[in-house]
Amino acid sequence: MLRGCPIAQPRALIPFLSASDLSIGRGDRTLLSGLNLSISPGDVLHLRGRNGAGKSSLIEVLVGLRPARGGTLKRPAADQFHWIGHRNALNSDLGVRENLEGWCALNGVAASGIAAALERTGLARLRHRQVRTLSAGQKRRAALTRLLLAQRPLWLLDEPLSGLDGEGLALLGQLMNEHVAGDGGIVVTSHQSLPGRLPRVTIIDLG
Amino acid sequence: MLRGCPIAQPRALIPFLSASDLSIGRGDRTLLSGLNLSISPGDVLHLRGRNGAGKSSLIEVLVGLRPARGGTLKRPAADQFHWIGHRNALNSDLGVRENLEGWCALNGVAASGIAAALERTGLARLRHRQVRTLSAGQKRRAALTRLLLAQRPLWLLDEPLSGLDGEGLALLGQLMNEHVAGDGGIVVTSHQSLPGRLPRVTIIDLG
Amino acid sequence: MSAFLVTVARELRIAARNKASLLMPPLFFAIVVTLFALGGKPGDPQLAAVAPSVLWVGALLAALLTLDRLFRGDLDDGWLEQVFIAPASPVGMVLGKFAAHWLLTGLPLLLLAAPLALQLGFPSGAPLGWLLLGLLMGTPLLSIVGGFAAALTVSLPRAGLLLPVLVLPLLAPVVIFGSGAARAAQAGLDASGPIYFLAFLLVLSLTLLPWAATAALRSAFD
Amino acid sequence: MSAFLVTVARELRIAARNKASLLMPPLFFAIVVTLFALGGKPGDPQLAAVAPSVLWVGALLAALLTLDRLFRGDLDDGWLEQVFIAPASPVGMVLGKFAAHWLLTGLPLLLLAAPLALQLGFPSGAPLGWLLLGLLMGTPLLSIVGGFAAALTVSLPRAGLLLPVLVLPLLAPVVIFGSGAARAAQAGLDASGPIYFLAFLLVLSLTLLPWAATAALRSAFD
Amino acid sequence: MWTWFHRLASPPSFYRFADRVAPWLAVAALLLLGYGLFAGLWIAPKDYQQGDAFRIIYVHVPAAALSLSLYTGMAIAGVVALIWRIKLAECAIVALAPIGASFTALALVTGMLWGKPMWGAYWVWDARLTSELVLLFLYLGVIGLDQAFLDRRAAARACALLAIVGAVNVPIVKYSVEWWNSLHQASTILKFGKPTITAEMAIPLYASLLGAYLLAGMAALRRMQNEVLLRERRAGWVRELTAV
Ligand code: HEM
Ligand SMILES: Nc1ncnc2c1ncn2[C@@H]1O[C@H](COP(=O)(O)OP(=O)(O)OP(=O)(O)O)[C@@H](O)[C@H]1O
Ligand SMILES: Nc1ncnc2c1ncn2[C@@H]1O[C@H](COP(=O)(O)OP(=O)(O)OP(=O)(O)O)[C@@H](O)[C@H]1O
Ligand SMILES: [Mg+2]
Ligand SMILES: [Mg+2]
Repeated sequence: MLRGCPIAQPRALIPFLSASDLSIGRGDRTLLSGLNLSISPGDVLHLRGRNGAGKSSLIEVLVGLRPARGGTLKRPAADQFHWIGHRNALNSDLGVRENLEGWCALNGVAASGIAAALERTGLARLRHRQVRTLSAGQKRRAALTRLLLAQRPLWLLDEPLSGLDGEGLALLGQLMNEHVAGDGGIVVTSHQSLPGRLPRVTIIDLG
Repeated sequence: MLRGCPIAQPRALIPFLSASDLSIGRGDRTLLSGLNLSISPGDVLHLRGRNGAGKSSLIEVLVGLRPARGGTLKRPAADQFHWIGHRNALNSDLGVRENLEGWCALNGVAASGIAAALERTGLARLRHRQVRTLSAGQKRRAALTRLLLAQRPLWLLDEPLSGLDGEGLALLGQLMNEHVAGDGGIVVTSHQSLPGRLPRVTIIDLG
Repeated sequence: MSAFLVTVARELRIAARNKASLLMPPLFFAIVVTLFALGGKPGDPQLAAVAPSVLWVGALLAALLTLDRLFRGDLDDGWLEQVFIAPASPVGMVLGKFAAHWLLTGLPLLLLAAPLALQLGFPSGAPLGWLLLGLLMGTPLLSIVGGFAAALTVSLPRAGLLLPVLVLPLLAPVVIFGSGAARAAQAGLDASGPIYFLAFLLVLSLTLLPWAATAALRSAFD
Repeated sequence: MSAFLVTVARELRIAARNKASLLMPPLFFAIVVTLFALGGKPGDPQLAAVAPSVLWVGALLAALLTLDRLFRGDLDDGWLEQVFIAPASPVGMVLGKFAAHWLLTGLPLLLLAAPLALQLGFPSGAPLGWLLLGLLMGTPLLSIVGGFAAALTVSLPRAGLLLPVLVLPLLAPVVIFGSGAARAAQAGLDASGPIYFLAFLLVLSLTLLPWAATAALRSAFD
Repeated sequence: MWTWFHRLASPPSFYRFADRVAPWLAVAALLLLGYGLFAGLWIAPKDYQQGDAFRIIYVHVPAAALSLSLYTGMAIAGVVALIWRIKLAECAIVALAPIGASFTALALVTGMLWGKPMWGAYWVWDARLTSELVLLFLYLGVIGLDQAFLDRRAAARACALLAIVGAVNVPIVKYSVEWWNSLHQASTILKFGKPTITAEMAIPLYASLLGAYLLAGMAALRRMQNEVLLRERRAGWVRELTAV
């Protein structure tokens, strides 16, 4: 490798996140071990596996919520990735917009993009509705709206499709397409196949 | 019709549930109105519709959790149907089997079938695990196990596929097939298409 | 098995999951009594005079602190809905909740009341008997009336202090009569009047409140 | 905006959703004082003597009854996890929670303490000043120490009474010194000793407990 | 009669009915209260024991009587709302609570003001006074509960249940003076049979009592109208009404 000559290294080769020989456990069981992965710009990593294989646990390790049991992990900085877990992280007493405003403030992001983002995810009319009164799919859409509030290169999405209707699926596919086209990376778990036409999907089957 | 001659009426014509001119609302909005439906033995009613169309609300009205805003509704007796909602109705501090035992006792059903049912849904090894420590799909499987604990002619399932892996999907398809073959009826909401090869599916699109 | 027995068994099982939690009510009670004793002037000989109030307020607090969660978990995880569509009557479930709440907080406290009262210098013998009889009538009342208020507020987001604000006025008569009976007995007077009144309240609330609480829970689904 | 301000704003907003909930703390205190008065002999002229204890115990109770939910909702809906992966420091969030809890329960009490104390016959002037100064030091302590205990128990299924059992011994010194200062002032003695001690406790817990609570919350994810 | 009642129970006809009746109630209440208070505060003779201090009775007794009557009314409306599911009764519960709370507060304040000259203290922790304070808390509890719910029907149902259960306190307030040896004076005026008070004092008292009832009735009708409008804001007849 040519030291001191960064231009020689194509951009796509600097991974957002890489793990080698990772092992992951819950309670006193080891779920996964010897796992190697890396996500570079333009990559989509589709984690699959049976219920209980450890997909959610793996993502939680990747975002730093849970320590790995072994191996090395290079994680991006906190403002370099989005994570949407199983739970929507929406307070049911607050309105949709209020919830997103809180998230923006927490992340030091301008709240001015909220209106446009809600328009995109089809929640513009519901922006003042208490989250408590949303349907399951509407809540999921509200959670996914966060992806649009801040431009972050890496997305880690845990079952983002769950509860979405056909239109929601198409929308998410489109968002993922755009993100990847803009040199973003995505790690996503889903039992369904991914919507949209993503160019470079690597499927990792956790068994 | 020949009165006093029940044999003349084919069994399939007595519906488990029928509604006419039903209207349904949440808060001060009316979601659906003028809805007619009926489920007879062997029928599968697949409710579809965009997020927030009112599928879950409709099912909750059908099971009697929520009053209809108008119309007439003939509902089956409490021990004639199963209802599995968005939420799993599992206490996270109790074990899987304990949870199901509680359900059996509440419904006056023998608990002896639990072991076999858990075997079928693939949770036999996890029967003593606290529900808190299950993965999302494992929880959903535990909720669906109830369908096997009591033979009830009508099933009302709200997004039963959510969170299930491929094997779980196949299993659910098989269960629904068997149920319909045994002259049961099913009302199910799902954004995905239904698994299994169900003979008589009516799709109702709520818009 | 009726919804009543199912619910009692279930609640006790959940409590048994966390064995240490069974020791909490008596521990809490003992701490409150100690705090009261400390809050007064140290070494006050008049502790015996306030003993009934201290015990009753302690019981009230122990009930209050656990009431908030009585139905909340079941509402959140969807169990409550399953109970309401089940063939069994939901009133049985509500009664079971009340009974389990009493078994887990009222009863331990009742068992501990005698030693604590003596500790505070409350006279043993007949007065103690009246004090305990009052608590025997009154602690189920705390569970029932408090449980009713918990059902009323279960679907509210920030009930926070609303639950105690609803419960305390409703329970004020219970505490007044209960500690009144003990004080009367302490003073050598007849304590049966307030006790009869407590018994009357107990019967009244046992016949009415489970239904009222069930109605409140049913309306929580919307 | 830092996690601290975000959290305070968020909590106040949630509270403001239900305007009536803002009135609950004063109402709660009024009821507690009434109950105390009722629990004692009717028409007891010695209420003034117990005024400090009543106010302090009332503050403790208001804190206890609202602490259980301090972090639970955020843990259940996944917000807590979002805070921990955000660029901002989670300690700010914890401090914000403590501050909002104090604003919503401690501050109203503080504002109400003077009229309530006078109502109970507590002498106005310098003694009242000491009482209020004590509460000014002590109510944040209740929120901080109590909030730490809430963080410790947030992931426990049936924390119920565990939280108060943890909190009460930790807070007993606060209540004892706080009401001690007021009683000393009432008796015309120097009350500055206990107040200094409260101030010391406040500084100590403000520097240590937010970090301890953050660590406790982090371990709640597993 | 029954059909008439049914027709009245429908929100639009109630609204029009209330619109017609409320002004008359207001006028009658004004006249009665005006006479009662004027006659009581200026014309009636001084009490031989209490001097002028007794005149507060013309405010205190009506306020105290209404505090109890309104709670009873609220509980009855609660029963009606729960059993027959009549919307108007639901509106009545939430409409009556703030009125009752105000009268209770007024009874407490006038009682305290009266207590200072009579008993030498604004407040004593005696059974009547304390149970009246508990009544205020119950009213405030109903108001708080009402405010806490988003859905109006759910709010009304919860308030109905609380109002009914809280009704046990009403007899305690009413008979506290007999059950405990209270400082407060026993029932004399509001007892059936012979009142033990001279006619010159009594007639203005009855006038202001009746006036207070009419005033409360007027306020209740108006508040119920508001509640009806709020609940039916999407209905056609309300749209028509607000369009004018
Ligand atoms: C805060 C203090 C007080 C409260 C809460 C209070 C409350 C009440 C209540 C609830 C009633 C019953 C109304 C009814 O039966 O419908 C009442 C009646 C009355 N109160 Fe008071 N009161 C207070 C102080 C006083 C004082 C200081 C006096 C004068 C010494 C007084 C004189 C009366 C009289 C004369 C009646 C009418 C009794 C009757 O003949 O029925 N009250 N008050
Ligand atoms: N408590 C409530 N108050 C007011 N509106 C509500 C309430 N609950 C739900 N809604 C609204 O009612 C509509 C129907 O909700 P429902 O949950 O039945 O939808 P759904 O068809 O099941 O949607 P999904 O596909 O997302 O599950 C939604 O638009 C929702 O916003
Ligand atoms: N707190 C815990 N203690 C012990 N085991 C746990 C705990 N939490 C989860 N597990 C176990 O860890 C395994 C992995 O769970 P995880 O949620 O990562 O699965 P998943 O692959 O996301 O499954 P799903 O497809 O159902 O979402 C499961 O077998 C689960 O039972
Ligand atoms: Mg998962
Ligand atoms: Mg739905």
